Amino acid sequence: MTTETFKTPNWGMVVDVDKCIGCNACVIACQAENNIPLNTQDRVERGRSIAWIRVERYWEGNFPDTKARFIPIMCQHCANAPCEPVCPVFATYHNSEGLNVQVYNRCVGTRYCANGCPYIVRFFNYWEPVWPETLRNHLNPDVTVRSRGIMEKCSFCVHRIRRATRTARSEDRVLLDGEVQTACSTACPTSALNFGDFNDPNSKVSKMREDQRHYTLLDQFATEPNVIYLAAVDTDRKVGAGEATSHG
Amino acid sequence: MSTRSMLGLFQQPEPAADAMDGLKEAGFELGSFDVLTGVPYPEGAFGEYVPQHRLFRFPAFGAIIGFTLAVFLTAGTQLAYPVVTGGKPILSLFAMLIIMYEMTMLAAVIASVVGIIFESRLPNMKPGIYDPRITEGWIGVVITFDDDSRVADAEGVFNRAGAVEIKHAS
Amino acid sequence: MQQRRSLDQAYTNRKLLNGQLDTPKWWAPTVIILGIVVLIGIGVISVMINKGLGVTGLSRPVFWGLFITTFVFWVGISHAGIMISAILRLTQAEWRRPVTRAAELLTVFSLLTALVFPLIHAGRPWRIAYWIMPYDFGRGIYPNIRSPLIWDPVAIGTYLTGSTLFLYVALLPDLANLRDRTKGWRNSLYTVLALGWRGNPRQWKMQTVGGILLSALMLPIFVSVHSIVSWDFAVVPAVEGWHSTIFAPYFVIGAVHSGVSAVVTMMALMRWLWKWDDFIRPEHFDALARLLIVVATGWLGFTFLELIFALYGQDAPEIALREMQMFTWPWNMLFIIFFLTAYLIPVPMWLFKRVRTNIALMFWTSILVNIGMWLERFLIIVPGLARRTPFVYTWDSYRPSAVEWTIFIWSFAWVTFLMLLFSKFFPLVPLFEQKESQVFTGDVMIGRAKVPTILREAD
Amino acid sequence: MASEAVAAQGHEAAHPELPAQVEAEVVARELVATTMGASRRFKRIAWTLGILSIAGIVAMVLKWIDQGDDSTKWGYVAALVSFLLSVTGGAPMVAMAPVMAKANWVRPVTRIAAMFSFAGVVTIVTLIPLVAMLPPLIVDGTRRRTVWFEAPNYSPHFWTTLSLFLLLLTGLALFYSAAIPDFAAMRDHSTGWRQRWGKRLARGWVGTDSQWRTIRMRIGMFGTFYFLILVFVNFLFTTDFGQSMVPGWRDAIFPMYHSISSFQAGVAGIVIALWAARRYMHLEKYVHVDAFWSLGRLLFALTLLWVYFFYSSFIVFWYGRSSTDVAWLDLFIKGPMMYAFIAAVVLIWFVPWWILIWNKVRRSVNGMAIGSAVVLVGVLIDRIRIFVPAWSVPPDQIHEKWLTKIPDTVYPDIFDILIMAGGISLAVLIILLMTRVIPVLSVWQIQEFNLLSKPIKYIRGQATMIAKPD
Repeated sequence: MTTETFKTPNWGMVVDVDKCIGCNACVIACQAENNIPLNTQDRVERGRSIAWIRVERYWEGNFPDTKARFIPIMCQHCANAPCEPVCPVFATYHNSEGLNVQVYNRCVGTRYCANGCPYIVRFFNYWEPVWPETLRNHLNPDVTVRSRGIMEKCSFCVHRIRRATRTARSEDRVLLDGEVQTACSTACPTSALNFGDFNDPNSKVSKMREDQRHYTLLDQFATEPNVIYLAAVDTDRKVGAGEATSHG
Repeated sequence: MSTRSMLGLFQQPEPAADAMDGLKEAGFELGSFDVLTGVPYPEGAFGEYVPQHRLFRFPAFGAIIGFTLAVFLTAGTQLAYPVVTGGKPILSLFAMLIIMYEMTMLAAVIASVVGIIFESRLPNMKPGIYDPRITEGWIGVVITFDDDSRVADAEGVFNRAGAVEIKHAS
Repeated sequence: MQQRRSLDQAYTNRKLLNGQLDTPKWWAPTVIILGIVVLIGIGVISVMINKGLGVTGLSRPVFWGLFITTFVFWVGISHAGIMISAILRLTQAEWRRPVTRAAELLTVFSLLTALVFPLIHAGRPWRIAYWIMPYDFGRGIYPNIRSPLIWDPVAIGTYLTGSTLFLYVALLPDLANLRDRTKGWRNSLYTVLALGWRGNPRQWKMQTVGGILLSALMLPIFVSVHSIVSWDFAVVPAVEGWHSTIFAPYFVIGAVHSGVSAVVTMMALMRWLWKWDDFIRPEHFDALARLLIVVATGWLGFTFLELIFALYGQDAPEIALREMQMFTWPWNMLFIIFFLTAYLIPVPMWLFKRVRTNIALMFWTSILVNIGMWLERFLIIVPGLARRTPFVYTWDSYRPSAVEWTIFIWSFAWVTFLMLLFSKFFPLVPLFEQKESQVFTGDVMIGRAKVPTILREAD
Repeated sequence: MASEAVAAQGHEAAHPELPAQVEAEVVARELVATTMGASRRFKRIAWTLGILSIAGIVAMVLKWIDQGDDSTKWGYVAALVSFLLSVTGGAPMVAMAPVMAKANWVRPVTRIAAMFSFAGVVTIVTLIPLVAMLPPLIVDGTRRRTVWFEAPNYSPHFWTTLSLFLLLLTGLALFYSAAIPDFAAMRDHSTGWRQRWGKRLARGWVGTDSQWRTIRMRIGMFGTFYFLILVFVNFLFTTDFGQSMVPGWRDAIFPMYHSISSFQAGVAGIVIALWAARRYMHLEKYVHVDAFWSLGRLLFALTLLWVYFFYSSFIVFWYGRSSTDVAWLDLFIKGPMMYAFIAAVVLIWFVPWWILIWNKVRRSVNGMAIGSAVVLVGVLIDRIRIFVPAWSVPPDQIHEKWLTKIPDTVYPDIFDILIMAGGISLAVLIILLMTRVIPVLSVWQIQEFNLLSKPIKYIRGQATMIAKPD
């Protein structure tokens, strides 16, 4: 094997805001894939709901000619993640593949990382997760069930990445572009969410990020996210780059 | 050999000081007698010898130890298992400085407390002849003899200075 | 200044050792009641650890709430000790003498209390060992010293150890005094603790020189501790209200403000409970209040700077946050109370000597200050998190749950409990300093005027 | 106990460490005598300084003609203003604080410290071109980021100048109200124009009880004013002439940082002045080593405070690392002035810290002088490393959210060097000339010092008895 074949990837996502129709399929897919406890009414009311990916809805313009804008938000896997250095126990760190990794069994739950994250995409398990009897057997065996008292967040479906890499290795070949797909990106009907390797110049995402519409969220924090957004075309204004509009 | 000691008790500082002078005149060497008070009087108030001390070496020494420890601890723990967090360098000096600073100060404080205890010649579980009234404002002049021949002179000095009470111990 | 009053040493002993030698009647019942409260608090804590942090009012994005506020509050209180005993010792202020030990005690016990909060506040408190200590040789992975949450335990540990040792060293002569006054097992206890102190010139010299040395060493630690606590917040750029360079000195001076006020509260209590009118006198309150006026005004200046430079950037989120902090219910109500209690009511009152020398008024004003300073920390931490941020649909207010309030109350009971327990075995007012001031202060006739004097050793 | 001892042996043989008590009348005569005449060395120094200062003023005019249109070239003048403000503004404050705390050691220092406020004139002179250079609040239609949120245009220009004038006036008032008894002393012990002026300025001072009470009240009052105004000036100057020039520079601690190092520079200035007075005017009898000792401890404390204030802003920027933070680091730390920054840290903190930590040095006159000189140089370099990059940011970037293009290092041209030399020497010259007008040590303060602190014999030991009247 030459080093060429196994060069470490830099996983990332390109979100085409223009294509997002706000169907929330990604949210459900993520929920099912990653053993996320059900967001019961009480949890939502207490502001303790957990959704690794969420679709934010903004209204633009005034009635009657209002437009709904959707933007999916998940962990941005920042290269300069503000959440990482503040963790006293290395429970979250940056791995060689550009992922912002959460190590569940090191986490002691200081919740400092959550304060550090400007995108508010980190979630704390205030209670032990429970599922109704009918759902018990639907849990994904590849994904840890997080106990209470620890943080969790989008992992770019790291278990899928691992599995795909393993198969590729065993078949003694390089990972193909698009071979690894996250739950959300597979579920997205309009392929607004695209997952891939930014280190591979020919990958789909690498090409997409060259698009002139590209921008990153909250660039005043200089976090260098691995999630690139492509602005909606029919307006010159990027949907909330920094400034959020009226929240409905 | 049996060194015996004697304690003269005075109610006021003045006579105690007289007693000290008397002992000096009587030719007892400075180390052999000492004054016990319940209050810190200004230095040399009784014409006693001014105690020499090396207290300030302790914190300096401690600081050096603490700093070295801190350097090894901070650098070592980071290098032992280098984990990248938020694009910060593995050895982030400006975070390490804080820990180094604290550990330096901690070691300095501990060392100087040790120094204080040591320099005041404590702990001393056989303090020798003593009287509880000293902590009630009386002043004691304690003197130790190598040979019993001179006990009388010292006693004379104490009486002349107006000792309220004289205690003996061997 | 210190009116000189000649007090016989035997009398001083009798009065100031009454806590140990003839304990007042109220002592036992008070301690028992407090003990019950403490036990209840501990029970609630264990329930919370057992059930999980769901029982608190915390949510997302308000991940930190009353516990962290109270932690900062107690660390702030702990700054009383070194402020009084170190700074005033170095500036040779005579009036510090009766309060030094009580202040240092407050430092030690409030730090012990403060330490509890981050630990029980963690999601899995039973696993904090590898957060605090680099012990994990098996895996070879150690705490992340880049995290401010590592700086905290180090700093607080240093401060705690330092002040405890400082306390003990300054206790030696009084332990000897107790040894001379007691019989039986207590006598042997004090004999061991006093290390055979006799009070010869060498030991006294070490007391004075060592006191100054330790003060000089503790002072930088004292400053660093609250600065580091403030950096927990200041280094987080994501929270607008937190990312300010002024936080370190701002927190420190605020801590001094609340700490010294706490000392005033405690002095009043000591004077009333142990009847120490001869030793804790109006002029001490007067001097402390003068100090407080300066400190509080300095603190106000820092508050002003903090606010001005928050708005200086004129960024939308920052302004929105301040708007919420000051003008939106319920924060605006808290803000008004905070400002009234922390500055507007007490400080103008202290300007009058009649108030400064009136112990009851000083007692209540000092309590007001601490209410205000607690609210200050609350208003920094919680609105900062509960603010409205882009791309989040949950930004909600935060209402502490009953559990949190119980643990909050427990912390006060706990500190008082420890204080009273200590007062049973050790004198709260340093006797030898009291006597020393008798030696070192006097009067001299300049012309016809009787002027108080201070002796300075010729160094 | 003590009182008996004191009453018994109040006036005993002098203590070895404290000089013999000098009769009040002798103090007055000798100190007033120091103002008379001028040695040849004095004249030579004065002339050199005068020439330098004139050269500086000429250079400033030429620079104005040459580069009057380009504000990026005026960083060094801004640094000079900041430096002069620090020294001349800080010194009187340093002297005032202990006076209000009834510290005894400070009495010989107060006069020389108050003299510094005369040199404040230079600050204002050098400020004039700067005010002209300062961009208006509203640059091409939009407001730039300042603390003057809705204030009318040109408010910073107006208020900063005004507050500096106020500072000068308060300083002079402080000086004068403490000087009246000395003018009386000159009236009594001096000759010629000094006596005439002394008579005029003493305003019929005879030292009645009420006169003393008013003077103490005035000193307290002006001292408090002075402190408040000083903090205010520091705040205005650092924000309007520093932070608001750089987009995205938001450093809440910076005014405090500036004040602290200004106190530091003030103490250093006082120490050097005191050292010179002691050395060349032979005042060893009045300027005890104790004064240096206490100033040394103060300077040491301020040195540590400086590094604390610096670090508490630095760690926030270094750790936070948002775009504005990174811009700050690139501009002021590892940017165009990196070497100046390192030099400043070494000279303001490391060297003085390492020198002054030794009690031997703090108790030695020359050691203190050296330490203070180092600090002064350090503060000057620190001002340069802050204000030169700040001013070198081109005005067209003023509306950006944060600095995107870091400017290159600006080196001083001949004008800058001349201006800085001239400004500093003018300040020194003014203080030198003041010593010819009024005793460099306050006569009545020295007398009070001798009255209130007596070396006494306590039982068998030595001690100093310090009276603390309310």
